[in-house]
Amino acid sequence: MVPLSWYLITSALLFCIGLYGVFARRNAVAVLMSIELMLNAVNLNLVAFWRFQTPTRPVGLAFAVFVLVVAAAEAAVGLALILSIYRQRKHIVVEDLDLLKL
Amino acid sequence: MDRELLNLLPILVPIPPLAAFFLIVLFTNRVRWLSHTIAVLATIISLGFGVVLLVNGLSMGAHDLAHHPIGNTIEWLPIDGFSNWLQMGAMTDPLTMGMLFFVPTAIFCIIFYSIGYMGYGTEHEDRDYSRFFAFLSLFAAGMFTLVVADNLLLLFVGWEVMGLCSYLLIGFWYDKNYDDPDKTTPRQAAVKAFITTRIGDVIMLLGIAYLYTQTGTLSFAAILRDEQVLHQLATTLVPGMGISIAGLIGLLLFAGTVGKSAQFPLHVWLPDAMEGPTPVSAMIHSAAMVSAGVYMIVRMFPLLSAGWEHGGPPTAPMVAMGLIGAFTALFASTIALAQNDVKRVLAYSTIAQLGYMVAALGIGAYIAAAFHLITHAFFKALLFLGSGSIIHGMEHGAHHANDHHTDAQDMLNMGGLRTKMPWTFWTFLIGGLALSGLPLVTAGFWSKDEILAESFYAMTHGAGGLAPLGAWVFILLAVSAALTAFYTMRQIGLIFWGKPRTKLSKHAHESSWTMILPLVILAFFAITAGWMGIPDDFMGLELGEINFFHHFAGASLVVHPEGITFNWIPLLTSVFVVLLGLGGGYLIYWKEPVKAGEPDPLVKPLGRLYTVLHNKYYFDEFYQAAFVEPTKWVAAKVVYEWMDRGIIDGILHFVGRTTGGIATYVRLFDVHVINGGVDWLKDRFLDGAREFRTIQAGKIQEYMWLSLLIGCAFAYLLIFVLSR
Amino acid sequence: MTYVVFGLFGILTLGGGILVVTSRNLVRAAASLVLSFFGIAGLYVLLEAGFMAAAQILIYIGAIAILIIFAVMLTQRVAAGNRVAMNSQWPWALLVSALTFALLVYIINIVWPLGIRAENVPVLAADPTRGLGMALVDWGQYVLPFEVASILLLGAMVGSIFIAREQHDD
Amino acid sequence: MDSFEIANLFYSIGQVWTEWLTNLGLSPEWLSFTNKAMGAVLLTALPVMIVCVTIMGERKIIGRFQDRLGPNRVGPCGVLQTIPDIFKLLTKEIITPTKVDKVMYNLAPMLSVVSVILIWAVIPLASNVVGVDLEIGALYFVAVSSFGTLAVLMAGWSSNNKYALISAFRGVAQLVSYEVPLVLTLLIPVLLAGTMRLNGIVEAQAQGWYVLLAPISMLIFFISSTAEVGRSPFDLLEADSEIVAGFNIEYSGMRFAMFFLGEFIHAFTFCGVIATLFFGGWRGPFVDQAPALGFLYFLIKMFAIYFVHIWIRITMPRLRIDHMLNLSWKFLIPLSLVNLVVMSLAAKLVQTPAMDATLWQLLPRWGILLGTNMVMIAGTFMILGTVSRRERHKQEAARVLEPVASGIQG
Repeated sequence: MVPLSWYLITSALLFCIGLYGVFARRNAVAVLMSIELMLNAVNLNLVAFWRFQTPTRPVGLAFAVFVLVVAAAEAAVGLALILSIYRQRKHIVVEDLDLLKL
Repeated sequence: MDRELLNLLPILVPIPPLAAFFLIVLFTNRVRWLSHTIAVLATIISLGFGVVLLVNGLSMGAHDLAHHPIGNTIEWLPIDGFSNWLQMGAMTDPLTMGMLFFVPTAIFCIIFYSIGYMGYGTEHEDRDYSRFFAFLSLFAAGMFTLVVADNLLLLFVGWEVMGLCSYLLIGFWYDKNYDDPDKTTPRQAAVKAFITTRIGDVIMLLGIAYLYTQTGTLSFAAILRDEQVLHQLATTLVPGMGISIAGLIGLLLFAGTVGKSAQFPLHVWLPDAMEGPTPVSAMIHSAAMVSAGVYMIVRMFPLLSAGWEHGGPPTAPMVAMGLIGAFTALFASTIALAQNDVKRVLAYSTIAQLGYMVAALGIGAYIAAAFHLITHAFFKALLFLGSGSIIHGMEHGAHHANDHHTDAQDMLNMGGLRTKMPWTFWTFLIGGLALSGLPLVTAGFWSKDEILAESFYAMTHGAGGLAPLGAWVFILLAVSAALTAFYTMRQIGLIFWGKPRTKLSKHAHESSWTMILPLVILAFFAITAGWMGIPDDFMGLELGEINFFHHFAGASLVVHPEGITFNWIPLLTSVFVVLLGLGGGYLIYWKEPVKAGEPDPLVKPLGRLYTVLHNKYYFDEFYQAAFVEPTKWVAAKVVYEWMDRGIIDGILHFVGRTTGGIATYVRLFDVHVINGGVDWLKDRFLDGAREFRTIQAGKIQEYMWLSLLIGCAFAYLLIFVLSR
Repeated sequence: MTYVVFGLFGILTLGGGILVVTSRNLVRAAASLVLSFFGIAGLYVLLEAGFMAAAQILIYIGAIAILIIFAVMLTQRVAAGNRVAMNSQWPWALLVSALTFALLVYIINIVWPLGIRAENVPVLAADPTRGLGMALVDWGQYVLPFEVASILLLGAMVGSIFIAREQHDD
Repeated sequence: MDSFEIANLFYSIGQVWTEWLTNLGLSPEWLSFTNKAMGAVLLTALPVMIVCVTIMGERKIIGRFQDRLGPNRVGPCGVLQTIPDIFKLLTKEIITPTKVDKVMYNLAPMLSVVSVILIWAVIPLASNVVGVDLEIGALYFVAVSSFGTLAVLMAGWSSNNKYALISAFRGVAQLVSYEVPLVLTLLIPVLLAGTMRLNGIVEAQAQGWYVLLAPISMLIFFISSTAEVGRSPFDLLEADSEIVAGFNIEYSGMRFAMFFLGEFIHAFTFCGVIATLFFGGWRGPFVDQAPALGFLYFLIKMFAIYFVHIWIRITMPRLRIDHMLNLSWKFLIPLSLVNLVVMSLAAKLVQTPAMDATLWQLLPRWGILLGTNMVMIAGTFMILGTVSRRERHKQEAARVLEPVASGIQG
């Protein structure tokens, strides 16, 4: 089998790609997609660890399932937020959404 | 269904009505149709559980069931610092099985009947319609808890829940007042019922506590099925009293029954309980409240009779039960002769029939008592619901005739309802005949006959004190049976025979189908329920093992009670007294029906005695003078004037003034020191915040990568610099 | 053989990922996201986690990706996707990401050195999917998180419907 | 090797094939690889071959329904009509419009066929003939179906045509909506059989087809699968009068044919899945003695269900889009949720009988499951009746008000 470290490196790389997307993309939907990439990287990690460390107990799988749930919830709420922002401002460029500034 | 799931079922039986109570009270209080739907559904679910249990129990066989009751127990309360646990749980043994069939059936009929009785969908719909169903559900939950309980404590919980519910339901029309100031109002009746039964309950609680100190457990299985424990309790004497521990506990527990099952001298609450709506009366009289008392002593019978052998000298509680039970039976029957309120007659007949059961236990006829409990529940529920239907019809008549002063419950105002309310008439007739014990056909005959046969056997074969006790029971019960048949005929004659005596009965009409259907169901059982207890050797015939109830319920005891051999004398006595009573009633009330305005035909021959009977031997007046008035005096003078106003109020006022003085000084400290300090701190914080706010640019992504950059920097610092 | 397949799916995953964060056209980015998800599902199959692979396809590709594509199309003029993709600070973002990646590789290399081949990989339990199902509803294990997750989903659903609803009252 | 049995045809053929390859000197690894590859090719070819038959059959049947002959020129009674059709489609010019997204534009038709053919990998064709007997067969089926949605979206977007895009939106809305009840009812056979393995589900139906134990689930599954396929009365994807011709408007030639191929395969594939899940798959008389019969039974069941499919297609008018969505979200999804809860409780009420249970031991389970289904059907009809009555009242009230309103305007 392919060794564990390969999976970990793949996952780390995917995570960092996602990270870059979150930091650098202008469009909010793209940011959301990047977040999904990061979550997937985490899931890959969990499943890989499960396979190589505790294959008899479904610990990693269970957590991966929970991550899946969180991802689904996040996508739904995030996209709803983006939609409602789009309705108000007619754009979703993250840089210009600076309401946090006083 | 597998055993593990099955074991969960008993404890589930009380849950649906309990849930229904909370649902109705909390959520559906304003939605009437939903309220009664929930209540009826809950009962049906409980009935379903009961039937599932019954089917499974029957398939297991009585013997297996008795030794391995269905049910489970959890550890509930730690005692002695977690070393020992008070067990709580539910179980179903053969005796419970019998109860689990008839209790839900009767309760279902009653709740279903209430839909019609409380006037759903008509202009007579009750103001507190939902509340009624909530309380009925709670009542049912209490009774189910009591039935499935596997220990005295849980049984007592159900017992007390029912006490509360009877209070709430008897006083259901709490704002009702009568023109006649002497007439008991629902409020007073409720309080009376609550306090009277409380006397018994307190004594019973003493008995439970004493039992617990002696055995260290309250579980039925641990006490009643353990011959060693029973023997120990029966042979050890209570210090200072010439009576065994089991005897004393038995007497104390029996006191609870005296209160709950309205035995002499605590019977006074039951007739007054008629002030509640009729379904409540039916509930109290058949399936729930009073049955609970008898069920408890039937359940505890091995303890009550500990040390007694079949035919041997009776134990102290048995003597008490025999004496009180038989006396109550006769006593109540005589009162019932001279009552005119349709429900009160039934109330006194209930007291008498409960006396039957208690007396049967007194002579050791355990199964006969249980059997009579079941048959009685059916026909008494039938009679009460029937009387409710009659009253309903009469009130309709009152409405129609616009006459609201004539008492709709007075039998002398009725008459001739036979043709107006045919369904009610026929079902009521069946119930009445079952109550009188019409030979061979009705359920009442078989159970009464068994009690009489048992007491005759005790009279002839009993050793020690059992023979005279048996004689006492046999004779009093036989007389009572004759009286029962007589006043039943009187009642039916007055209500249904002859011509209508008032406008009310002239315009009465049949009730709705929701009220008729339960009557029919109950009438069916009022006849057939007796067939499961026909003696094996009835009339000397070899009928095989047809006495199903004896064999099934008898398995609950450690020693299976042997059936007595058949004897013609009690059978003939029982047939004779019944026919005598029925015949007498027929001659006096049916042949020449009472006409309007005429007094009761009994008034003339009985004379003064009639007045005494009509006033119930002046028991209420005696209790009023002996107990109620002195208590009131103490409450008003000693407790209120002296203790409350003088001592307690004085101390409170002193404390209040002192505290007020201190508080003035505390306030000064608060204003200057604490408030001032906090204000200063706030100003400093504001200054700081003003300095720092310039850092924020408002771009999330910038924040994110900045923070991660710092995090990375720290991580590299940790790895490459600090770890070297 | 497995290495070839691993490489294939790995390239699919990472290539898809890179396309997601770089492509200017958002629909293309979303399609690349699907590609990446598919690659990860393949990696799951290699890890003998069949259930996770199927769930990955079902949930990520069948639900989330389509949701995202919908959102893209609702918030974008369809043809005009070719604006500037990155914000002004993308070099910084690249630097930070690279730093993080280096950090992760460094840590992984300490615990699971890269050159080592996989030897005596433990054998899988008989039916991992059944085991997972049991664990999720087992009182001793994950039943509480499982229920909480269901409530989270419900909350997310209600919340997103509420947020995304068109308000007519203003 | 065992003797060649006609009763166990497929197994014997496999034996002969394997022996032949071994004799050729193949190593075990390559043997397994070759076998798998052969299986994949056969399983891919099977639906494509069946589709030639079904297209013909469908045209004939529809012709009969519409009181005409149907194709009747090529071959006896026109049964070979499909073959020239195929050649026609293959030789047509493939036009690629300008400004399309090339990759996606070309990928979409393939994806739509692939997503369907992938399903055949897990359907048990006979007791010992199944592509892969996956432990998570049912989940796999749902997962690969979701590619179809993607294909629609890709085709609609990449065509650079607003009608195609709108149609794709509508299509995806429909597919996603009906996937929910589909998955929820798919759980019922899984629940009853206690396994997601499709062959396990078929084996568990030795104790009675699930259509008898869970008729509601079957109906919901059937309706949702009709919508998933996008056939009448759910054929809004190609409502010519509103959105020209659907998401595939810009496609031509073989690419266009691929979409239709996908749709046709999809239709009878779902029938095969229904046969597997609810009608006992390859189960039938003597199938234990002769496993090869199972394939025949499976085909018969599949075509019987497909016939009903065609029947509905030719009889029912098209739904309006809001009606179609309402049907799913307001009716099918609540019903399937209730169904799921009630069925799981009811199934829990009676112990799952052992595999060798007698008829009498099975009766309580049948009774309870069928009874709860009947109760649910009755309840559904009651609620539907109330709702529709209320709706009718509302409409009548509106109709009464209408003349008044127009009078004011006039």
